[in-house]
Amino acid sequence: MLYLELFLQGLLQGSIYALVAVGLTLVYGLLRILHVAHAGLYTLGGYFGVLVYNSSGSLMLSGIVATFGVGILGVIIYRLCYEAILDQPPFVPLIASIGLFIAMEELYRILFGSYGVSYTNPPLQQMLPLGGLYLREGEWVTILVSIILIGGLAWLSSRTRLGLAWRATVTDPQMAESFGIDPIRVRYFNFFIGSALAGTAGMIVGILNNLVEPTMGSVPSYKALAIIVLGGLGSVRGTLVAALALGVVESYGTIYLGNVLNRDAIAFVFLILVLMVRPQGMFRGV
Amino acid sequence: MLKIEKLSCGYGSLTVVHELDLTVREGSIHALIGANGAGKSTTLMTIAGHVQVKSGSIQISSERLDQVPTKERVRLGVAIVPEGRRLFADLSVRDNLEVGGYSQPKENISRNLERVLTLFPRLGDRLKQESSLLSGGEQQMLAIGRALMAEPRLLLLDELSLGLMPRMVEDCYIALQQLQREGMTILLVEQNTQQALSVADDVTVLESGTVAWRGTAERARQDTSIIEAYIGLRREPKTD
Amino acid sequence: MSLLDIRNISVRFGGVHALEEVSLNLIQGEILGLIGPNGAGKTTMLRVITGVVRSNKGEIDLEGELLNNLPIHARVRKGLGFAQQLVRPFREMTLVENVALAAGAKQTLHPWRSMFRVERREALRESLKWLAMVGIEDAADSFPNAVPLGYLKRMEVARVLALRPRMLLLDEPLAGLNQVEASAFADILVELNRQGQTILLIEHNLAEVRRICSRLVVLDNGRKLAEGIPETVLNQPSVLEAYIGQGTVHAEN
Amino acid sequence: MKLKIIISSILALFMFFGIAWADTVKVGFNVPLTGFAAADGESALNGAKLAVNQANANGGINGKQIELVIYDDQASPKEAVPIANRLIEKDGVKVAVSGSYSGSTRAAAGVFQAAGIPYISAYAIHPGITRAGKYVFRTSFMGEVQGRAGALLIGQTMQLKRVVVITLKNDFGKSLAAGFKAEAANFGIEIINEYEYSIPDRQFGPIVAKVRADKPDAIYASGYFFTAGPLVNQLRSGGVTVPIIGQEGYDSEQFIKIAGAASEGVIITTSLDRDSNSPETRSFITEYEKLTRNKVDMVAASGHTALNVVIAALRIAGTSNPKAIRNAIAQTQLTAATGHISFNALGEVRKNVQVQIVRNGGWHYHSEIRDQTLLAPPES
Amino acid sequence: MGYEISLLTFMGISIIGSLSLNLITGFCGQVSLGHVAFVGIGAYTASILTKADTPFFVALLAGMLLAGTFGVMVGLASLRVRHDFLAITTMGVNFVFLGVVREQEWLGGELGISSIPDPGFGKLGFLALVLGCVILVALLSFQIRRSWMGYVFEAVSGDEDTARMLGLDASHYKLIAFALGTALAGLSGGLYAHHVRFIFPDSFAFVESITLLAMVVIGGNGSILGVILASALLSVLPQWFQFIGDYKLLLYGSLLFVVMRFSPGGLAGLAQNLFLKSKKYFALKENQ
Repeated sequence: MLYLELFLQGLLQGSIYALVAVGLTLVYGLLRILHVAHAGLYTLGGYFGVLVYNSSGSLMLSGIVATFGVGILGVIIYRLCYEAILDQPPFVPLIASIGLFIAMEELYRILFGSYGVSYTNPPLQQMLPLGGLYLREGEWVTILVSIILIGGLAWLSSRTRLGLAWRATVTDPQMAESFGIDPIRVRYFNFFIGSALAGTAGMIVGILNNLVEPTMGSVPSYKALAIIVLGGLGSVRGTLVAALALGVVESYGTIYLGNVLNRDAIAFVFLILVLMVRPQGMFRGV
Repeated sequence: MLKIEKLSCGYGSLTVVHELDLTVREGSIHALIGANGAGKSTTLMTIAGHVQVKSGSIQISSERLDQVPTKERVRLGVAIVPEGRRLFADLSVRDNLEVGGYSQPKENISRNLERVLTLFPRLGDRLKQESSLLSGGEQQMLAIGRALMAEPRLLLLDELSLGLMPRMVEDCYIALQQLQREGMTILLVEQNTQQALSVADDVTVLESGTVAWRGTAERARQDTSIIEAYIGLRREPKTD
Repeated sequence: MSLLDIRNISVRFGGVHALEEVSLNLIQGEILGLIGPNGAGKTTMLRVITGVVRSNKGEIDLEGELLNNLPIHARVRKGLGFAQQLVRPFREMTLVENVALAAGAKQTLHPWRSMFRVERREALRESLKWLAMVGIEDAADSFPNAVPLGYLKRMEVARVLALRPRMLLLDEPLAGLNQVEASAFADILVELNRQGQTILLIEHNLAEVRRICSRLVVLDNGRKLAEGIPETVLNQPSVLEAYIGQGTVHAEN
Repeated sequence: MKLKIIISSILALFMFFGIAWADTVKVGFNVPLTGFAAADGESALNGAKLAVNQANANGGINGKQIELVIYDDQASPKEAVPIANRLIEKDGVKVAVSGSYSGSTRAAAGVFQAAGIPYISAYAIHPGITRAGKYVFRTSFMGEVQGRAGALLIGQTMQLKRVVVITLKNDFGKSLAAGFKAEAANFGIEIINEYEYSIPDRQFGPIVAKVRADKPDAIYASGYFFTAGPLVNQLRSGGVTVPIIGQEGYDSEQFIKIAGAASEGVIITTSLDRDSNSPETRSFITEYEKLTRNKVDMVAASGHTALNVVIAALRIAGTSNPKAIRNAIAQTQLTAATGHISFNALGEVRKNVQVQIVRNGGWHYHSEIRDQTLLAPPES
Repeated sequence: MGYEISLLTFMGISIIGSLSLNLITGFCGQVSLGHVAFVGIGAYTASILTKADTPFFVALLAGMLLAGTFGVMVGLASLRVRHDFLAITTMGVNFVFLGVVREQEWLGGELGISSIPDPGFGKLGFLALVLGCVILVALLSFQIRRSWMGYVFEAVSGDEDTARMLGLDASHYKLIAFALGTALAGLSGGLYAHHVRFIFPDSFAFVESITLLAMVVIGGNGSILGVILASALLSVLPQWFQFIGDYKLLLYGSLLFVVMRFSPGGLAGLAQNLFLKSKKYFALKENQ
């Protein structure tokens, strides 16, 4: 039972990683930018969630604001920050992104205070044991939301016109354009979806921890980079697998490896090992 | 149908095609041949909107194509089958075809799909397969099919026979002739000269980015030495 | 006398045979043309010789020494000079600096020692000479982005020449040049050859190939199709067919 | 030549910003106001400011007003060293307080010691700090001391025996755990398992699952309010109902906000007794809340206490001689907001440990640990 | 003077750190996001040795040696992975370094190493030593750049494959860049440890790597003077920004972003652009 529970906890953590990392991999797949500031959007999702909930009391409304608000902001960031430096060597957008991330964290601190913000009336905190598994409502919701969102993303990309346009543009932007697909719109869409996923993840984590801090994004920021590399930069499927696998490994690692290796180092040990064997990551393709 | 006047184009500071004049008659198959690096593919990609026009004009049915953004050219009836096919490798055969029909209203798609599958029945069995898993010939068929999904009036074909088994090439060419009979205009870049001449109505030979010879395919077929000269197999080119 | 002897090279990518049992040799002092239609395996052959691609089978023999397991730079040090099809100049360096990097091969042979070698004037002087030889000394101090393709192609050759290679391996040096430029360039190759440079030339421009090569090897579909002096080879029916088409003429149907 | 110009212009700039006011008694204060430790920095600074305001209202030091010279050190040793130098030279402070974390405090301590300027650490717990030398003091408990208090609390006061230890992997958590484990056996405690987490962790699902399986009598968990809040919340909602014992890192209203209902019944060892009747503590609590509109926390109380020690020493010394001030600090006998304080030979504080419990959404008195032999900090 | 001395000392240590990274990233084109790990290796090695009564300079040298050795190992990785993958691998190296150090009790674990012996030169003497090292490292940088080694680095940075085609042993040169760069990082680490006389894992956190890289790119990747200027500025920026108080890091982050967004060539690029523009302007005038 314990092993199963640890596994489930790992999947839980992994699904949050997945929500963040999928957005990052979408951005990388299309534009080859390592978008560190993505984690800043994740934190913003947390803030939107808690601030809207505390003032309105509606979980639905705060969810919508966290998802769509962050999504739109992601598009704006792309437009203002990245569009002009796409053809620079890769470290230029990377460092710009890191600078942006530091600035975002500080901006949150100045705007929302350094102590962090908690839900005045924390939602979804009740325990809901199901079949001997002890998870909070919030944790069940997390799993559910991840499945819905990632399933939705899969549906969107495989069953809709927009998704088709997106997949075509990722593989060959020039040819996609030849058949009438607007690559600029696809980029906006891409940033919107990726950022919205991060915003949702941020809000979920805000609820689970009942705490949204300015530095909330610091862990996912770099770990998500490791995940998308493990998944084979740009591969959504690979990213999902890598995120879930990492969640599970960390879950067991926390209990059984705690005094050998830091939890946050586990991802990178794996990363280095995998890259030495397979310099292109575990998976290729979309 | 397609009228190119004094077109110069190229990449960055490099001009590959110089002052090219080219007219493709409505409903004809026009072959563009010449040695490697003569500017054939560049011309095609310029028409499709992927290479920068430096001067001159491209008109399609008296509309200035070169002033239309790339993504909208397909709506004016231009579709390309590029060199190396450039399929969307991770997408299924069906999805590739659907991208081809992206510019079309929904109701046309199933009709066009049917048309493509009639033309290339082999694709029908493979609709769900990833396109990268197809054989070379099937990939070429898919590339043509993808372009047909856009209901083009002008089909641009680049190096159709490259790397294909003769049998497959033949199948593709038979399909082209079928398309021509249905009224399509085709501009063809081909290094398999004989093959191209066998189906073309008109021929333009490019050399170093300019027109070296132009005439009917009929003439070129009667005297293969014309073409051979231009790709260097004969010592003295016959003058026209 | 055979300088480079290539025996039974086979290369497979996935399941595709890019080259199958191809042998060819390069004789001291000749210009050997390696021709064939697109996709025949010419560039793959060149890549096998450079070491970018490893062959599945076969030997590359430089005067009795097997090169198969040497990395690229070591093959170059042995006297193989490569000019690539797509010109790849160092964009941050002027043309003469591009060439001087190669001209200073002696200075860069031992990486650690190169830290203490500063003198570049000699190499630059020599490089100017090479640039003059290919006729672009006027652009010596220009950056690659500021000169036309023809210049870059010639710079590429000058850069290889600066290595003072025992043989020159050129991949489509004439592609992208207009007829006048191409002729001029071919003349440079002839001149080099006259001075004793052995050259392996991969080229599509058959007119020039016919004009300057002393011998031709024709590849088609990864196999050797023909070999011999240009006039004979280019009139061979199988070669004509390879170039013009498989004789499947539909003209009259 | 260029370099000279650069250097001299840089120097000029520093001097410009280093202009000093006369006629006040200056106390240096390095504190993290930006970056990851900014929250604690803010509390510490408010506590310190309050102490200064109170003292100034009471006539300052022999009629001179006290001025707090504040620099942001981002909790980074790299920033702290120049700041220490700047405080000593540019600002000419004769005594300084650290409102910062261990890294920066430890680094600055060396500078102050070398300059012979007394320096008090308000709440940094690194054991090496006071070992920098005789001029360095600490008004908060060392990690080990508090860990030992935790063992007494669980094993003796609460009579719980089977304990799971959850340790925050940093200097704070590690030294707490060391102190706790050293004394555990003496109080009949059996440590059935130990887990570690690092400071950015907020999700403890795996640990919770394992702890539930361990079925302990009590949990001794180190952390700060921002890690302990989620931890306690997740333990409780994960079905773990046994007592949770924490330490001063929890000691903030923020902890109760984050953990919500789950915080009820959590017990901690700390420095501040909110239910204390001592006038020093009462006035601190009311005035702090008036000043900041925030509830008091341990860090604020520590900042306040450290400043009060300095102020008291300045009054006793009556001079600006650092050596005299140092000796006055060493002799301190003071009742501060955190209780009665004196220092041992190493400069470590001697005071009672307060035990607080969360009841009805607030921190309240639980008990007090007075065992001075157990609580004796190291003398060297 | 102590304040200025300590600031200048830090400035010098930063300059050594960023120049060492500049060798790898600026000269040889291999982006490293984990450079501070090697600073850390140097710092830990030197500290442990001086605490065990090893003479200061021997300890410093040993720190360089060990950092360089690990550097070569990462350099070997760079032969296998390139570009973005290399950047993230080196980032991983930083995290793994921290993860390992945090768990090693003999390295002080979370508590780090305190009471590192004073090398005994006095503040001014130590500053002189640091500045001496800065000058040496700068001279070495200049020497490398003007030598054939720098020439090859430039080629490898521009187009590794073509460099090989010119008979240049790109792998060997890359390893040298890593070896030199990381050994000098070790030097800056050893100096840092004996200046602050206290080190712990957080001193070598990932953000410090970013700071180093920021110094290199803001200075203008590869430009020695630019990098020196940028690291001098950035290392004292937090001190200068004291008066901006709350907005310090915000400004710092924004600065990083703005420089990359609007002048990807960094300060050197900016200067060069201005220079080129003025040159063009004058050329135009001449032609008229």
